[in-house]
Amino acid sequence: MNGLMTLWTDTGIANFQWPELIMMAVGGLLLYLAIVRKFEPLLLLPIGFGAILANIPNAGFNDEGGMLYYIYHIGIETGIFPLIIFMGVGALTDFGALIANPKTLFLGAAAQFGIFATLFGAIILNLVPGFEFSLADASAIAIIGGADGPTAIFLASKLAPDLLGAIAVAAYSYMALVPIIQPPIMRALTTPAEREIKMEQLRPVSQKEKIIFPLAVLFMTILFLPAATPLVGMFCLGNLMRESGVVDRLSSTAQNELINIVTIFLGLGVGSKLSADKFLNLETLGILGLGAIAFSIGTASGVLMAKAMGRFSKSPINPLIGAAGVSAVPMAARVANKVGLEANPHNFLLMHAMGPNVAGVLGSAVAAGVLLAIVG
Amino acid sequence: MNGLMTLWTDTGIANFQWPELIMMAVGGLLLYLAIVRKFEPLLLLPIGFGAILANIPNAGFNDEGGMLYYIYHIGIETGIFPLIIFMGVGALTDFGALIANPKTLFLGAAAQFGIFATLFGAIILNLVPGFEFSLADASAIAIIGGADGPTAIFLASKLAPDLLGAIAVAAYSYMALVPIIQPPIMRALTTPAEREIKMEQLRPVSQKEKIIFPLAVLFMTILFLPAATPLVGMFCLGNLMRESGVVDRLSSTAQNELINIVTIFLGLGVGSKLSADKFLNLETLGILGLGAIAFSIGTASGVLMAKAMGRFSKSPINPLIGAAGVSAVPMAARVANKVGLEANPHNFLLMHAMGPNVAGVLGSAVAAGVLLAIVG
Amino acid sequence: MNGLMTLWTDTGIANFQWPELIMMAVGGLLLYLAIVRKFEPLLLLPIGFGAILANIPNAGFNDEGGMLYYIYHIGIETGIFPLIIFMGVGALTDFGALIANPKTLFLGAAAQFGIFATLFGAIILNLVPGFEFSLADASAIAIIGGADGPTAIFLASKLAPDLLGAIAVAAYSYMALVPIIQPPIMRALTTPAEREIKMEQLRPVSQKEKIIFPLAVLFMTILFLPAATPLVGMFCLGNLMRESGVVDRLSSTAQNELINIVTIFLGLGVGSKLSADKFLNLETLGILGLGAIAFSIGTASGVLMAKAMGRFSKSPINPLIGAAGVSAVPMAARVANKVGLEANPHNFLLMHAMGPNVAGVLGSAVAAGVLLAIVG
Amino acid sequence: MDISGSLVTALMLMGLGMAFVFIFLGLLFVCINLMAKYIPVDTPVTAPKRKTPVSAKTDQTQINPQVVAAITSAVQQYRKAQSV
Amino acid sequence: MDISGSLVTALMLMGLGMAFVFIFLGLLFVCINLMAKYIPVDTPVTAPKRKTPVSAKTDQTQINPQVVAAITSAVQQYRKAQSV
Amino acid sequence: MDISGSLVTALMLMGLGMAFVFIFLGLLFVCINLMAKYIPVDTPVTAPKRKTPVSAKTDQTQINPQVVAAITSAVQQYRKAQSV
Ligand code: NA
Ligand code: NA
Ligand code: NA
Repeated sequence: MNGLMTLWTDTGIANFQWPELIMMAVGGLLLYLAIVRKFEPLLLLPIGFGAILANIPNAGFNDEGGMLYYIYHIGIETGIFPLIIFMGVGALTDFGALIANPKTLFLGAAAQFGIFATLFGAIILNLVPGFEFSLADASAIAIIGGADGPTAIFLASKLAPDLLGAIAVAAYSYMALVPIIQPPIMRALTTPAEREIKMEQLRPVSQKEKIIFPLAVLFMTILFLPAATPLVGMFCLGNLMRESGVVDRLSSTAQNELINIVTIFLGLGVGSKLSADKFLNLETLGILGLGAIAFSIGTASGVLMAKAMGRFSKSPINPLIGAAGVSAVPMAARVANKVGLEANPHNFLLMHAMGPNVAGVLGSAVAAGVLLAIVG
Repeated sequence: MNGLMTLWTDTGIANFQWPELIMMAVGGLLLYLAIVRKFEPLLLLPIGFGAILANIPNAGFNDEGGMLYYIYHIGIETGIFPLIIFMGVGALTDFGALIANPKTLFLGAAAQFGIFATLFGAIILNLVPGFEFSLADASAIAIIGGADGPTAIFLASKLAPDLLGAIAVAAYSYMALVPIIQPPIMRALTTPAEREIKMEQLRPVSQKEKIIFPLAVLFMTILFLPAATPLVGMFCLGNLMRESGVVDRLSSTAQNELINIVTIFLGLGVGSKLSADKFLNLETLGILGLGAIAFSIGTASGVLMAKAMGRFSKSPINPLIGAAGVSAVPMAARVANKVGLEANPHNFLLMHAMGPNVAGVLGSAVAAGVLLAIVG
Repeated sequence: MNGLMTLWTDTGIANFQWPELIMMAVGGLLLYLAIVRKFEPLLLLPIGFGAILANIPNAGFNDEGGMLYYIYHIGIETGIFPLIIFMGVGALTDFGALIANPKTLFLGAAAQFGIFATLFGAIILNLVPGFEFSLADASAIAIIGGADGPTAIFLASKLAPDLLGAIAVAAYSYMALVPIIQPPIMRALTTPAEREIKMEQLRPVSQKEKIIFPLAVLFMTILFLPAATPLVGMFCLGNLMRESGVVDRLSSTAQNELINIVTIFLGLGVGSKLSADKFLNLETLGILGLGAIAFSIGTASGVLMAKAMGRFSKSPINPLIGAAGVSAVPMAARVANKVGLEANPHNFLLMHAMGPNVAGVLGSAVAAGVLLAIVG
Repeated sequence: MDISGSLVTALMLMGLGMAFVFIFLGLLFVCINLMAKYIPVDTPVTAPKRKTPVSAKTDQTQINPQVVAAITSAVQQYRKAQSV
Repeated sequence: MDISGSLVTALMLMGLGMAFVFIFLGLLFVCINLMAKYIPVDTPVTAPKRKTPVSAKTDQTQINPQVVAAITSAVQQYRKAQSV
Repeated sequence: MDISGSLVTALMLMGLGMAFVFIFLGLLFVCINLMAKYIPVDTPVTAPKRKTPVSAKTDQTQINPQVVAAITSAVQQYRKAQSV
């Protein structure tokens, strides 16, 4: 009967406590969003599953020797997993549209205002009793506005590991919500006439330009912002492998098997940070609120910048593509295309929106570098 | 001439001792079984090769800094490799046949009697002078009856690492021998009329059921047996990735590249435990004998359970499918099908046998959890 | 303004020093060779990129916690990465041509004279003031003559880690330069009549022979040279997986995804050793010079051996295939074929040159084992 | 622990373990039956359609009968035309 | 640090950060324009041609219209022939 | 160690190393010849048939001539039909 007692005292039933139950429900919610709503399932499914595993009483996934313990400390604390993912994203990214229309770089820059405004907002939130975000916390939260998963996870793992779970969940959730968050803002800030603007066809881009581009980005990061070189460097390595055309088998592996393997473990590792004591507090609510604000401000900044640039530009600029500057590749570009089609069913903005879209990736990596250099 | 002496004193010839030679021969035998006899070659080939490497005098594969040392301590001692394999197996498993005919769960349960009877047998064997199996040893040996490689390796790495090599070799060897071990038992326990029984066609299973199933399994494991959540959790993660349909690239990677990579290293790591001092002793003979008993009892229990259920069931049950409850996926199901075809050349039992077959995987994972919780 | 100062004092501009700038230029040169000149791009591209990253001031890639730090210490210092690559190379190698014409083994043996002559040369170079190669250094440098990347990296990581960067760069650069280095030597040592010699068609080789071959190689390494078993063992494992035909999915993964993943990280890790203090010194010049000598002597030895063997052989031997004995698979075999076609446009030597080519891989692994056993 | 003690423990483990396995899989049996009862089968998924890595191939196989027939006939026509 | 101090720092970070982002991407703008000016476009690469892993599929897709038409017609002919 | 000592060691290594390489590969030569003598060649394996990852592609390539011819002719017929 001793054994029976051991089994019983071991069961989840005998050990459940409310906080863990709630966190498992949060994990279940993430699975629901991933599977039924198809919200960024590649990450939210493993994150949700990891959250459930991490909160099982007596299972010890997060204890030394547990599987999630190894995944987190080996892959996320070191920054290795987000960097490998970023290399894969680089290998998946085509900078052609940006090189053909480099003005869109400024749209990608403007949209980063979402990050820095949110940083300010997070500090202001400290006025509310119960919130105590340090500057490092505020920076890690603000990067949600960059709408880039690996960048957010990398920065959070360096500046505010305790908030990593909430930040990653907020980042991926809002990236999935881009089709809901962005259109009202885009419509509010533009006139129908502006939304109908047709843009000139993009010039062809030579392979040489595409090869030199990642090297130029790396070179400038080295010159001006060494703190961003892990992120930007791995991204440029991936893109160089893609564009150079001489290491196709490496590029293909980086885009497929390698990024897939790491995605599974990155998701589980992020999920392991969704423990009750880190997640079930006021700060998480603050993070979710600030994240929504960050996306909204970023969208608005991009659109307004596009309107301003349209005034002075020789070639016409449809302000909707400014919204794609937050990145959330390629969702935000598709949203710009869709809202554009509502105004004019013959106006395809997708390729034009890819420019600010990929510029936004660079922009938020640069912003992350600035935050790492000053706050880190 | 100094150098010549160094070379000579280094050679295998000058350092061979009988135990290591014998273990290399064992490795060679495993290679023969894998390549010529096609016995579970995916694992026995790397295990055999690892056994040879591990026993080379002066090569130091198992010493600190040696390759097998790293593989074993990083991947097997931590349990990471068997868990990743189990995730891949989950992604490869279709629970459709089980969901369509849930009664077969009881066949998968009954076949686990092979495990627990063998546990008892291992303790009895202590009466023979020379055997001294602790309860942990006996549990790790008994799990061979689960006919599931990753489960056996995981449990042995936790409860009896010294016996890991012999246990893994026995488990995979007997899994390969299923077509030889099972049919006589199946024929002895059934009448020709019983073997001819035709079963009803399986109902179609909706995707929703297939998605909810792994979550239900996980949920129940959390409630009743947290000790089994590493195994069951990773298995369910793999199956959820497969069935959810939203992360096809992750599921595909888990089923192919990731499981392949880990299989190579798992095999080498298991082979590294086939060292002379751990393998060349009476206990190994005991393990091999107990393993054969475990498979036989499991097979018999499954068949008898199927006969008993057939008495009370409205829809007919062919008792042969009970033998598939030991798992050894999909070999045991194929054996059931083959023995059935001998009795009636128009009676295809394969799909019906897949139900108890995959139920057996869950059954032995649950049994492993019970053993871990009480003995571990 | 504090933040501005932080940013500024952090920039590359404010911290550049000449040595690091030069090393980044070296990295850029390697990228140029890889991308524009297509010199062994699979390795020189990541090596070049790694060299740039490693020399960024204030980025800390090589410091504890930096990405290259982890890659180097986990994958290269342990020898794991070159061994995995060697397993993949084994899975990619077809020994058919060698088994069909085993005499070519002696060509692969003769070409290793490049290694040992260079070892002697490196010690002689100590007579020049400024050079101080230890015997271990000299051995690691000499292995460049083996024309095998993974072997060179493995040996250098064990015997002379400080020289690893220069040695790997020299090895891969000269392997890419084989079409430039070898033909003049081959022409100088042969008469047009010799270059026109037609060889007999190769006999068909059975699968059994191909399966036994890697096992025989392993067996002899165990008997005579245990120090070479890590290299030879992994190579034979890969080849056995290929030829056994029973583990096709493992073989395919070893040849593709696994070798690709490891190649990316191996390249980055090697690049991380291209730091200014280790590379910008007289020794590097010595290594580059000795490497060129090693390739030339190896080529000459192979050709001369082939000429000598041709005198006594019943079946005719074209001396050009001796040059392929340095390995540099499959480049050197292609060069032999090309130079042969110049002499006789109907004489295809490619298959015949594959024999010495793969023999050269075994030859230099054996040579590496001898050096490890005596010097290591 | 003496052997008889171990034997008792092993017997206890046998009973407890088999009971647990049956209870666990029995509850799963209940779960599946509840699912079958309450989940509408409006979208019956025929097994081979959704399996990811297989699907690409399977789909091609499914096209096969038609395509093979088409190509076979085309080849035959082509050959006939050539042999004329 | 008191809140007002933090707020000042945050404001400073906002200005500095946005300035830096704009300067950085602005210099990249200059770079790209220089590239466009000095790199001859003699070999314009049409996007879908070089992408490695995609290429295999894309190429197939590019053949598709013709092949599909061909196979469709062949299938139709075959069926017609059979239904006769 | 003084240079002349090193030189002697290096020379010794050269002789020993080359001897070892030749002996090793020479024994392998003997092994292969024994294999050739005693292993029946009843099942000669034509090289390209078994190579796993390549096979898939090779097989497709092998089908190609026929298929390509078939499809080409079908396309031509289709085009002719359309241009009418
Ligand atoms: Na962004
Ligand atoms: Na089982
Ligand atoms: Na070589």
